[in-house]
Amino acid sequence: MGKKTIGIRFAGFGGQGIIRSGIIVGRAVSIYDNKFATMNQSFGPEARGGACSSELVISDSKVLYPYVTVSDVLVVMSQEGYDKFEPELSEEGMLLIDEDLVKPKPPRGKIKIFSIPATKLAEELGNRIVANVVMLGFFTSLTKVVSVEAMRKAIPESVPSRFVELNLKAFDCGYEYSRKQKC
Amino acid sequence: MNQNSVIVSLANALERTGLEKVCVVSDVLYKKGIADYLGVDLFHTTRGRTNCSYGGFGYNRGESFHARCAQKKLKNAPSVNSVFPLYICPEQPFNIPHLAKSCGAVYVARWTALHKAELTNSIAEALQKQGFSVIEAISPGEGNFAGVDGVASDAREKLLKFYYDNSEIKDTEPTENLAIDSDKKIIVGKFVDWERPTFIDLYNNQLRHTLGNKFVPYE
Amino acid sequence: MSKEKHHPMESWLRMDRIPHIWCPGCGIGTTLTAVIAALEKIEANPDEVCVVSGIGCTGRAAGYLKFDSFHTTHGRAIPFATGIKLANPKLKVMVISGDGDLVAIGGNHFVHAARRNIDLTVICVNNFIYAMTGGQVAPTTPLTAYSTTSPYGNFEPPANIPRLAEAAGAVYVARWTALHVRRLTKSIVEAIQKPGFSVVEVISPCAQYYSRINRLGDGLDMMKFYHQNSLIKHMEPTENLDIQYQEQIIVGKFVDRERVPFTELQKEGCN
Amino acid sequence: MKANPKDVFSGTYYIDGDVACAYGAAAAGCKFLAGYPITPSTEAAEAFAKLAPQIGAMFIQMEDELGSIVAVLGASWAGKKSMTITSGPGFSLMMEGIGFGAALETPFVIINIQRGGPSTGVPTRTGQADMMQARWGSHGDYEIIALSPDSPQESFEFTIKAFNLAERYRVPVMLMSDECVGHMTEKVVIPSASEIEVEPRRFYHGPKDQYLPFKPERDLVPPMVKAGEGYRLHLTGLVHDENGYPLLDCDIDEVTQKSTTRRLVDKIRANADKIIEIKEDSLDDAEVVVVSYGITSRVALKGIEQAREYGIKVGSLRLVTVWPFPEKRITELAHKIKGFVVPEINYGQIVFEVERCSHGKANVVLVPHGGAGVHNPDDIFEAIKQVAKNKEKYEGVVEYRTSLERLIFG
Amino acid sequence: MLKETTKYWRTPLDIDKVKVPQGEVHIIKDRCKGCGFCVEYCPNNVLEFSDEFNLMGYHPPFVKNEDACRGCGLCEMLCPEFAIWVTIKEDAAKDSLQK
Repeated sequence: MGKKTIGIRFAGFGGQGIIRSGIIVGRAVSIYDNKFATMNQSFGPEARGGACSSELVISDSKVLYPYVTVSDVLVVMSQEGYDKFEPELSEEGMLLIDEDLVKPKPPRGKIKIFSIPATKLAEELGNRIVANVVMLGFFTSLTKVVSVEAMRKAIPESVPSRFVELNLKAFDCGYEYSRKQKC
Repeated sequence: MNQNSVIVSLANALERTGLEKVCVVSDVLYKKGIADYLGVDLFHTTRGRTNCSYGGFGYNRGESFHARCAQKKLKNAPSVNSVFPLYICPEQPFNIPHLAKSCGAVYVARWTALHKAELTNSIAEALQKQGFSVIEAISPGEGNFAGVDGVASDAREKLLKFYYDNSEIKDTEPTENLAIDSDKKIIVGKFVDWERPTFIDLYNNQLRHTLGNKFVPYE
Repeated sequence: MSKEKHHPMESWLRMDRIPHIWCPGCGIGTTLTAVIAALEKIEANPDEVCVVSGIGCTGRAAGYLKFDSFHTTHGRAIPFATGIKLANPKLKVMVISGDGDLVAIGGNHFVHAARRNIDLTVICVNNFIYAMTGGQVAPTTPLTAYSTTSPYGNFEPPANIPRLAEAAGAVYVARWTALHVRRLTKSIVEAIQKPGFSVVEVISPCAQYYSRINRLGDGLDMMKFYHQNSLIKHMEPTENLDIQYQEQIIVGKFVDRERVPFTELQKEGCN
Repeated sequence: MKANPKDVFSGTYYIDGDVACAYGAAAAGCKFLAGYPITPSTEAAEAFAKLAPQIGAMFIQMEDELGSIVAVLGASWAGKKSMTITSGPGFSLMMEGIGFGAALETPFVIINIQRGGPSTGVPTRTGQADMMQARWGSHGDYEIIALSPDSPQESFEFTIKAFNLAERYRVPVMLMSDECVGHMTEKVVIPSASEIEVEPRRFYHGPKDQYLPFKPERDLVPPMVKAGEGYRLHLTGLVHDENGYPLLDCDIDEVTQKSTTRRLVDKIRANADKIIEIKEDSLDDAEVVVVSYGITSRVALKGIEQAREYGIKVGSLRLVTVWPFPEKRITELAHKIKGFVVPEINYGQIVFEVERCSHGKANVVLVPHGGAGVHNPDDIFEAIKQVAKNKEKYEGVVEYRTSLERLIFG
Repeated sequence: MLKETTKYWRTPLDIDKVKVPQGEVHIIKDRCKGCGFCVEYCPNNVLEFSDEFNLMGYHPPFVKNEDACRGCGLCEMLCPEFAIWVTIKEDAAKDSLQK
């Protein structure tokens, strides 16, 4: 990805850790990779179950416009999120989905689709709440917008201390999954 | 003169307790002048926002503050001075002592402006009490209510006489029986006097418990 | 499975807005089924029922019930309902709102409507927390419980809603948990039929904030807790109804008395 | 005076604008916050609730915003630097306390994370439509100071600035942030205490018996004492004299002479030059000037960049302090330029101030936005183009129709 | 389950008049948020969680033990989502007590 400004959107239900995903990547990029990253969130009034998304703008200089209008990467963990945000994905963008929760249409333009059973893998790890971090491992390996080292530093700062180990395991699980699938 | 008698009681009580750091906060309405005449730190707030107060029956607006304040038990000794209407009104009046007790006040008393010594005594006790205390001082509403209600409008004295004839001291009366009704005697007395940790005690205890030596007490 | 795919309560609901916004394991939806069941039981004419709610999770209830329903500003459900009732006393006016809305910002209105004995049915869903804004301490949060604004444990003694209602003059006061759906329905029926200010408190699980922050499991775990720890004690004096953190909850009907409602007194006053 | 190192949590953070406000308040020496949860400001209260017991401060969640604001006044008079934090509906409820606080010349800070309105509006989306309410919301004559940050870093810095102004001028200071900035998460660097300047309270030091609570010093601001120090002070929301005693009906003829009310306005107007802070960019040869504040000034930079690439001489004037308004500077510019472009997330508030101060010398174009989002920079660019090309003078404010509106309304 | 566990110490006199109702459970799967109230509190253990995800990503219940439903409607009352209800099968009401 040679572009100067990259727009990334995470979408799903409230409760899936969609906003935290944005925070983790943003923290990794802006504190440990020394670039600029502005994270914004949009959510309904409900805490869980409602549509939820976070958007992250990454740039080499100060981010002026804080929202994503055309996303370069779309990470979705719900059908509703897919239906809502797929149209704003760039024709050359990447689409990352939880394959059990999202059934995508055939891709437009040069969009590349990558799928992972993130929620199922998280359930296998013992807690479905880390599905987002499984997704982030997958995301880091595929997009290369953030370094693995930065992510491994940012995750422990972004989750409750008793869940650090589980989250790092989830991250590795997602990271390894992409390599095993050779996608 | 009767508002004055309440102030005099307050002043006497202050003198008796020998407290030095006292703030009086009053609200708008009949009591507005009261805070102006005492030589202590005085705050005259907007209506119903007194909280730690010497207030008129600005209860209409201040209720949730009163309730929450009692619930939190701020370390204050407010006295509430009630000028209540006696005429036939579709609205049933509050039973202030009962409400105060139910909200958690640690000291609740009611006196009329006639019971000067008792009132002074109660104010002194309330000031020394840790926590939210309420004293209802029933005082004549000058011309307005008395006139409308057929109690001769010329006679504050008559109203005082009315208190004399129609009040009864009963400290042990359960607060639910203290509703004021124009055809019953007004029951006065000290109804509640018990101990409960104050808001600041609870705050300090809880945070010290959780934070240990990271806690910097609020001073 | 039959071909009919319509829930029997759908005619009472704004189905175009279902699914509602409440989280999985929340008890507000259950409270709504009890409200609807109560209205069905008394064969209420839906055209003559008004629902008023304030702000917060429970405040959204008005948005799902298919009556004339009003989602008012924070704390103001009771004065709005007072206006409706006094302008058209024939209407059955229900206030469905949360503990924060009714006894914190709306506390003033709550005690005054009770004092005046306005003929309203107030359903107060108490989940011990401000959930819509993300889990802040509420006037009902038990001592030592955690919330985002009591991050070191709550130190404010909580309000005892039945006691406050009783002291201010409510004529009917009951408390149930969201698990006691049948008894809750019965209480709502009685409350609606009672002339005057009636209050039904519903202890309801907040699975997302209260139980998560305090690590009490999910909504179902909260329901199991109610199952094991609620004790029915009708006519218990209201001063015994304080709720301690994770201790027994006394439920039942506590006040059922006669006082002349405001509108009747008003008529007398005019004569 | 430098900040107390115990109050400053130095370090590099990835936090949102709300949380940054809480860190800013702590660093400024705030020791009392009374608040009430309201989206999108709650995160600030939550963050301060966590910090408070570690810095000897108190956080209390009041029963509502009416209570919050008045508790803040009480705490301020008891000697603590105090603040509250809220959003639109709560801000409306606080108007009574703001007027009362202004009348008592109480230093305190209100942070308003603006959201869509009116009424309950759109809790989770942005807006800038409380700007006039901030200035005129409570009844009667008074002045306030308002600042508007555009990022979490500025939320931190401006909160400190707000406390400093409040203490210096004994006036309510409002930090008019908005949901976008409040919920925007970015890197925030909190410097060491030695790099943070804080304004101490203007305490009175003279003889006790000569203290007059409302007798001003040379800059029209009176020094302050706190309750419990033996001054036996009296304060009232009634019109009062230098003693703080209310002027009664019988004094009515003397009210204008004796009352301290006029000074509430004058102390800010007379010190406006010292208070006002604006950020200017390329104004020397500008034909078009974009006047903006808060998040909009940040988004506008993108539109300005586009316009410059297009070849238009466009400058930017950013209001750091929105109130008091930089009247002189706007008038000065109006004589030199073709027109002003004023983007704001409302249907026209500050633009009318710009119009008032340009005295018909320059065109004034409003780029409105109905809220729940920020401007599309293309719209700002188009509006700049329109002003640059236009040769005639308009009367009044001209409203630019955004591409979205053209799409909807044709 | 009623059929297996209930033993009466005497046969009710009106046994031939009372018919034990047979309920039928209806579930709108995609409305379910998986709270589990119905599964937990069904007095006859009629329901069980399914392994499938619904549209919202939850595991909705399914009817595991159809015959055991007596149509009490507790699941209907407890469901916060208006996703489950029961009807009584008039024709299929069984006289199971006699067996």
